[in-house]
Amino acid sequence: MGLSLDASVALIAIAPFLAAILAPLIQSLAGRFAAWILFIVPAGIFIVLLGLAERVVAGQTISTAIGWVPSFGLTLGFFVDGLSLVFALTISGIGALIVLYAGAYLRGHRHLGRFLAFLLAFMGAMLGLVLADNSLAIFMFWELTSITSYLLIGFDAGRQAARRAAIQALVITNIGGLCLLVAIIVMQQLSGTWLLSELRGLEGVVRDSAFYGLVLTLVLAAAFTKSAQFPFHFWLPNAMEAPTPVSAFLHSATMVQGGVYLLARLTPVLGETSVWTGTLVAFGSVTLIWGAIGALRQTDLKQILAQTTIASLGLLVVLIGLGSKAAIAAMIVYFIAHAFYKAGLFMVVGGVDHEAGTRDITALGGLADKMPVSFIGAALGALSMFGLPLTVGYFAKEEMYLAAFGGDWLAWLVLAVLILGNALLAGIALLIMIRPFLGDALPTPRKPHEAPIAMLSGPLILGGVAVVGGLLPEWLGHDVLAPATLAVLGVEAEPHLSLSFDITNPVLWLSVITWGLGILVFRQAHRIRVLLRRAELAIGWTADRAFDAVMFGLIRFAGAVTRFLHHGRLEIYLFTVFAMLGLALFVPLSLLGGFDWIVPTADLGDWSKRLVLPDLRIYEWGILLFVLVGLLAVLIAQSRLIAILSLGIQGTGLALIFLLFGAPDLAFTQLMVEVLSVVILTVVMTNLRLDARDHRPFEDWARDGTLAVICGAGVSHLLMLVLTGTFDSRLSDFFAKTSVPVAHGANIVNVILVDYRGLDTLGEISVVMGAGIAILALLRRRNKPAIAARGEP
Amino acid sequence: MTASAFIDLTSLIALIILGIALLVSLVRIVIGPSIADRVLALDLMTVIAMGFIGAIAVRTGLTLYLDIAIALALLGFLATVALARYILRRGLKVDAAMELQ
Amino acid sequence: MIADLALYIGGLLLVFGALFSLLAAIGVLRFPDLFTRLHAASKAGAVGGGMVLLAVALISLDAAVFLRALIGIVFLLLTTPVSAHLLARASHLTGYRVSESTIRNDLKNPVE
Amino acid sequence: MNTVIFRTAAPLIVATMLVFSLYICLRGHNEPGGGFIGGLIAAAAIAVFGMASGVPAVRRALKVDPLAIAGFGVVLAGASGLLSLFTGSPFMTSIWLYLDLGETTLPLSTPLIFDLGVYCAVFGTISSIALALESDREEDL
Amino acid sequence: MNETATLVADWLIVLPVVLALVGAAALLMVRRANRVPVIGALLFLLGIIACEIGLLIRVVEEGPLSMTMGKWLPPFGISFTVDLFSAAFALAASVVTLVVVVCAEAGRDADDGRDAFHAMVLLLLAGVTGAFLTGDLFNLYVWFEVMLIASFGLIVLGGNPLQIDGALKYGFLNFLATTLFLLALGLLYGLLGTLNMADIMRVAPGANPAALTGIAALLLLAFGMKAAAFPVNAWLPAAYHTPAPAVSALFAGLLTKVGAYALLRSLVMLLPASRDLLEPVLALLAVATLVVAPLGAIAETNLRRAVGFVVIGGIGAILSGLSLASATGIAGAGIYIFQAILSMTALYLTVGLIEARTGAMDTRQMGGLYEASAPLSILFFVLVLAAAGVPPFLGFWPKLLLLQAGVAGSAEGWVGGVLVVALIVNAILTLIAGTRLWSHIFWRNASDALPLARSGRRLRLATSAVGVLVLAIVALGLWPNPLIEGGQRAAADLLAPSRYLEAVGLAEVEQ
Amino acid sequence: MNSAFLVVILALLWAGITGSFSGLNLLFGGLIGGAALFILRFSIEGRGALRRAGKILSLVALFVWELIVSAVRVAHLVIRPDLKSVLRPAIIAVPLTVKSDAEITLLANMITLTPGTLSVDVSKDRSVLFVHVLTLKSAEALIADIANGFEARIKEVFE
Amino acid sequence: MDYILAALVGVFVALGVYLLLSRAVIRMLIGMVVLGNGVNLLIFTAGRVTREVAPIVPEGLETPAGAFANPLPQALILTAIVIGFSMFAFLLVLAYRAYQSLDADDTDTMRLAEPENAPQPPLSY
Ligand code: NA
Ligand code: NA
Repeated sequence: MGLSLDASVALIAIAPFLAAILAPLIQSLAGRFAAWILFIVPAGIFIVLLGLAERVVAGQTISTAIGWVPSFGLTLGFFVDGLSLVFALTISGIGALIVLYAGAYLRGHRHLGRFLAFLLAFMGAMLGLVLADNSLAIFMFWELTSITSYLLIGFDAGRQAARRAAIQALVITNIGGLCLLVAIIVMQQLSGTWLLSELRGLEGVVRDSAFYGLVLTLVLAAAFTKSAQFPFHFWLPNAMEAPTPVSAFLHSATMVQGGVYLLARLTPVLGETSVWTGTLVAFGSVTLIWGAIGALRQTDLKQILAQTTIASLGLLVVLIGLGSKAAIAAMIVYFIAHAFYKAGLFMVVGGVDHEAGTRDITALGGLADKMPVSFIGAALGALSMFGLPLTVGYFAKEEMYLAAFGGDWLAWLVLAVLILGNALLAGIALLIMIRPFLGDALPTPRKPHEAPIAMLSGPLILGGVAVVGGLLPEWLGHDVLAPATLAVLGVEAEPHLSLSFDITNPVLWLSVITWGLGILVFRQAHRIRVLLRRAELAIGWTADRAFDAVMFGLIRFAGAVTRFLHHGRLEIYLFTVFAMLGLALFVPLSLLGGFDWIVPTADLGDWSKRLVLPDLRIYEWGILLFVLVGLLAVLIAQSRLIAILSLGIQGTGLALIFLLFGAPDLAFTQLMVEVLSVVILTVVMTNLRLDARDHRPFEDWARDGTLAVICGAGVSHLLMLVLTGTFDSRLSDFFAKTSVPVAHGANIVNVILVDYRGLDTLGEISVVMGAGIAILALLRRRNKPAIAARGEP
Repeated sequence: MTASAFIDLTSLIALIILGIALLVSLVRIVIGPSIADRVLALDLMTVIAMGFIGAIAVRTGLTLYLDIAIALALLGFLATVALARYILRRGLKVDAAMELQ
Repeated sequence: MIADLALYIGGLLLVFGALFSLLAAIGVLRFPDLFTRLHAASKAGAVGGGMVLLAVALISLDAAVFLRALIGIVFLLLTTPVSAHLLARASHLTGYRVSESTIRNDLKNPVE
Repeated sequence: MNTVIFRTAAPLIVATMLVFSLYICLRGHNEPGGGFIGGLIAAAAIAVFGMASGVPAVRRALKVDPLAIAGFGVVLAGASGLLSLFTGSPFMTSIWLYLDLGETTLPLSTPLIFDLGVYCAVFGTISSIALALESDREEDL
Repeated sequence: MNETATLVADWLIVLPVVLALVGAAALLMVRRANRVPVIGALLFLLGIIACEIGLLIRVVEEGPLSMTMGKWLPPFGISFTVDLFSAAFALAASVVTLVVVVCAEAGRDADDGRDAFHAMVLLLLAGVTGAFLTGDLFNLYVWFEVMLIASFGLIVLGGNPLQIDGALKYGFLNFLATTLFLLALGLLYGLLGTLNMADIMRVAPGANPAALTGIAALLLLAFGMKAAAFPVNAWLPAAYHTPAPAVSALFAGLLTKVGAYALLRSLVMLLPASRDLLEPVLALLAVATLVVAPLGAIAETNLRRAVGFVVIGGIGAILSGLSLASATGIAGAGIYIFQAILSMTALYLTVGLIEARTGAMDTRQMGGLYEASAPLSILFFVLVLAAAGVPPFLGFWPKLLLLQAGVAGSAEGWVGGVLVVALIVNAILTLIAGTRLWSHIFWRNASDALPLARSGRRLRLATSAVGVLVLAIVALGLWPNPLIEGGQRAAADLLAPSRYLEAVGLAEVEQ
Repeated sequence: MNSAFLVVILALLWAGITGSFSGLNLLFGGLIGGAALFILRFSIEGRGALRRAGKILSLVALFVWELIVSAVRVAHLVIRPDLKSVLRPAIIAVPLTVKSDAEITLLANMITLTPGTLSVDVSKDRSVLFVHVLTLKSAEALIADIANGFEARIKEVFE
Repeated sequence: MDYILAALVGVFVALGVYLLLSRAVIRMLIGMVVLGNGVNLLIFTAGRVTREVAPIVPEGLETPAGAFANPLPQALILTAIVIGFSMFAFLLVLAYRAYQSLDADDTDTMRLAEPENAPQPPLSY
């Protein structure tokens, strides 16, 4: 291909998002051709990526980086190796088909443009996720896939089920995402790099650290939530609320594979330990069986597919956990096989739903006559899923049995689980292929006819590729599996896929057993379903319902907490503040020895001299008494006017104190303000009848009084503690020295106000002015209905 | 007795007398019984406080305190006017009854 | 010498002013009803306050201070009767009951 | 407060208060007082005036919206600080001019302008509040 | 006297505040003139923004700058001292104010002119800017009060009973907070004898550590109240939903951030030793705020109240940076303040637009906006994600820094690890709250009882103004490098304030 | 004419309180006084200028004397132990012959500040002044006292 | 002497706090004023008190003759008083309007913005 690397990066990184932004516009301009126009973007990306394939197959890794956030070492770039290329090709290839499919599926929908925008944005994010080397960038794309998925699941937002599924998916995957972020940060701090390629090279830096357990837990939490591993699997079936193109693209082929990709990517960093293998195999196995059984329980075709997706994801995790060359190769080939057949099957199911009006497998039959092309698509996919030779699915099964074959009893157990899982999936594949299409035709809500070409091209192409892949085992092994396995494990591996059936190979017989069991499952599907439904009723509890319980519990809890804390009662808010004040005044000081000075010691004995009766003059005592009487009168005042007058008294007393201790300006102002306060209070009181009495019951009285005394004593004490120190009078000395000669004012206080600290005064008069405006605003208009009033019912 | 000693003495006496006067008028403020009585006592109190400031001015020799005294008289008048209006509008009795409770 | 005289007079005025103020306060405490108390407050109070101001003026021996004190006194004389009148009137209008010892009351019916 | 005694005495009282307020404002730089107290006393005068003669009479007499006076005060104070921009010194650096007028020199300075600004701000605001409260009451009656 | 001549360019330090103050006063004078106030306000704001851009450029190039009023050498006069944080915050504040003024025009009647709305907005900005720029602790108190009184005026505009009730709680609690600040200030002055921040830094290490820490605790309480930290944040949910939406927006963007900034300045720069002693307390406050606040957002059915809790949650993030106090943590806290100024304002403005369209404030009565209005959907969605710290929106970057700091700090004690957990829990809860709101307001079908109002010309103007702001937020989120680098430099200056001391001119005294 | 007079008074007052009788200060005082009067321009009556300084002075002298007497008398009364029995309070309606606002106000204020009397209110038609008396001897004597004393002097001054 | 004032500060603060904790708005407002006065006295005391000598340079002198009261706290308090007064005036008028429009002066009954029977959050998606 002729594109330079940087141009390729730019195209892949920017084009999907640009297309997403423009999609609504294109839709409104081009109408039904919008999808065809937008198809160019993923198709182009696919071709560009194919152009890189040659070098990757040759064993190279292609990387480039454009600086983005240098302060984090965050780059916008590209790291293409076998693994990421497989994923990226799958994403863009299926993405292109999905865009076409969606255009037909939602034809005439007024928000088709919006839908395509989300879809393309998702694709961009997904490509970013698999192509980025910088772990922060991976996280960002990871989160972006969650967000776009949220918007897509909730696309049909009028229904509560869709909204619920969307929130559920987002919450679950976001929790995982945040775990991933913390893990990434820890890994960065352990290794000093954000780049996974470098991290993979730093053998053991994470694995041998004390944080390995933490990082592993966090990464697994991320991967398991994203890839719907048990017990986080329940969001995936619900995500089927999304329109079918979304299910086909996100919830089978791409997004849910993000966790698998992450685990594969981090295998060299975190893998190859017994914890890793044990955890992955255990969770994967349970997920595999759980998903497969879940699928058998369903009658809705989409739900069946969703549950099998869970099973397949479990299978992939088991394979990553096994971690051998064969297992990784099996993982890659199974990933490809699954992506192709599952996307195709989803598209077919969407077509059936679209044309027949139902997806209930028990209500469908004999559609092959009316929808022959759809049937071919379904058959291609289902046979690959069944694992028939000549399809990619066959090799997937072969490789995984090979990987698990032989070893200790645990390995045999894993093998048994794999066989059981594959058998169940094979049975379900037959179910999907045969039940709706063959047998007697059943009446359906709509009169079925063949789906449009745009909806058929996907299944056919994907099914075709599955078969082509199945016919070209050499190519598959050499050009796809080898580079991918190299990318994961960092060692050369050349899986030998072949179509030569060697009946001495036990693996072949394992396949045969799988098929046989699969046919058995298909035959007994109805009975199994009835049995499972009974069991479900008996248990009466699912993780899905638990989610509701947790969410509603959280909401109720939040409501209770909020109502408890924000009750609207000012006096309690104030009590809280003063309680904090009491704590602030006593706790730090008592911890730091702030009360020591009170205890007489040899070197701190000075205090007792200072506490003997101070040398106050008689009239000073009188003023103190005056102030105290005023304060007492304020406290016990039984009428509003006495309270006001008492307020004036204590203020006047304070002014006299200021006057006695050399602060005439202060006294002056205090007096004026005090009198004016009384005046304003009086004027206001003239207009209303307020009760100034204290209605507090005794308990409140005692409680508030105690707190008040604590606060008062605390402030007094802290002030005294401050007073024990010597005072630094630099500032005042400077003012005294310069007031007359430099500032030309004899009244130092006034000079401070208008010159040394004039800015304070400027602010102060602004406050005065502001008070004027505010009071005018209060008095000017009354009871003008505002929107706020309508808020409360 | 020198003039300044005399001034010292008289100002001290004046301060003490005025201090007592302040407290006496405080009693009327506290016991009421009607608002008007309290207001009247407060009005007197501002005048006494004015005298107090004057006495301090004499005692400290800072005659500029005089202005504070005058300003106090000015605003004291305003306060009395406002309180008189309060009485005019709110009456004496309701409040008096409340106080008896 | 004259300066000293002014100081002595000032000192005396100060004490007398203070005394008048105290007497005004006592009057306000002892008189039986609002109107009688107003007599004490307005007369003794004004004179007491005025005397102190005059004392300050005399002791300062400064024409500017003297004039200022005079302003203060004038203001006091201007406002004292007005506030007494306002208080008396407001009380009367809102139904103040005069002391039982009042021998004649031409203002029987409140104006409102 | 419709009483002839108060109404008639009020102008004298108010005039005295206004003159006194300005005096307090202007000599604050050397003795207790200053713009704030001056403005407060002036506003008190306006309040007395309002109580004696009613709010409409005061508004008519003032001509200017009192809040605008307050705004003017802040502008004046701010502008006095901005003047030092022209002397190449920081904000609020004082500038002193001594006008020689025969027997006396009249000191003009930015702090003086500043204090006048304070006076206006306080006067305007407090008057505005007083008048607003006063007229609010009248509506209630 | 400082005899060196002052560059005219130095006036950039003080001009934003002076222009805002004088502008407020001038607009008050002309408040009755038709349309003059709004045009005047816009002109003043543009002038202020121009000054602040110039100032920011100078600070980036030259480091912290200082101007001491009246040529009175520090610590004697009042200094304005600007570092990267203060310059950036001040700029952000005036930018959002400009947007708010434009948006407010959509919701104002002709007869609203006389209430001096624009004067109050400028006064608020003056207070906020002054608080950001000043280098003097008492002066900071004054600016707090300027801000407070302006907010009083704004919160009661309209005067309906709901507002009066909210304003009462807002008023008492906030005035109490500034009074406590004053209390602490008095004690600090008694202990150290100085008010200049740079001078305090020099003198504080020699003071009685117990008294100093007691004072620091008081400052923490006072500023914590201002910043709406748990458990003294009750005033915010009680009041933010009552005024006009534009006013709510202004409050959300500015008020709490100034409190948080003051915490940063006072505890980290001025009294670092006391901060170290108070670290467990700070961490506990941060954790509680982070966890409790989004619960409110989940529980609340009043949209603006719910968003108010989101604002509080952001304060928790800032507090966690304070309690980590590494360069990374401080940078995270600072950048969070910056982004919160922008995005919280935008969020509240969007909420205002939503209210205008739906005619309701109760989320239970809303619905259908996803169908009806793509612009509003985008604005709200982006802003909620920004608030929840989802990448690549602006809110992500400071959270990333904070998490980094937390992970790094977890090696030294329990604080780091606990904060990381709390930050994660906060992100999840905020996301749940945000998606619930989104679900109820946008996704759900419109209720028949309250049909959506048509979008008029003025509403569209307001939407575009918010759109421009959100575009800026998105752009900054996509290209955050200058912000992060600036934040890291500013944090370094805050932790090792030699450049700050040098700018004030008190550095050489130390040696 | 009246206003000009008041401006001069206020200017002198200004000079007095500022303590400088320089021409400039007087001018400034005049400006301030003028400004104050401008604010009060609607409230000052146009008629009844104070003309005869002598009469004013004698009125002032009378007033000051009466004031001091009054204060002493009240003071004496206050400290009497048999206060209750000495008091003979009464409110007397005193018919007014002066008519202008200024005259009524001046009279009422003077009555308040002088011995034993206190103006409570003026009737709505301004014909009666209600005076509170501390120790009433005879209502007629009181009415005559007021009419021949202050009221007559005030009329002279205002003629 | 300063210790007596420090104790007095405590009394002011305690009373202010106590009043602020009552439910009657007008008492709370008075509490706010008392608390503010206490804080002002605290600043005054913290700047160390001296008796009677005002920080005013006597005429004809360049600097104060002897010891003088610390002027800086005075200026600070002046600013604080003015600001406190402005806030007080606003809050008072606010209380007045609250009384008019909410018909209540008790914080217990002022719960419009945060109503007592606030709706429970809906348990839906
Ligand atoms: Na009197
Ligand atoms: Na002053």
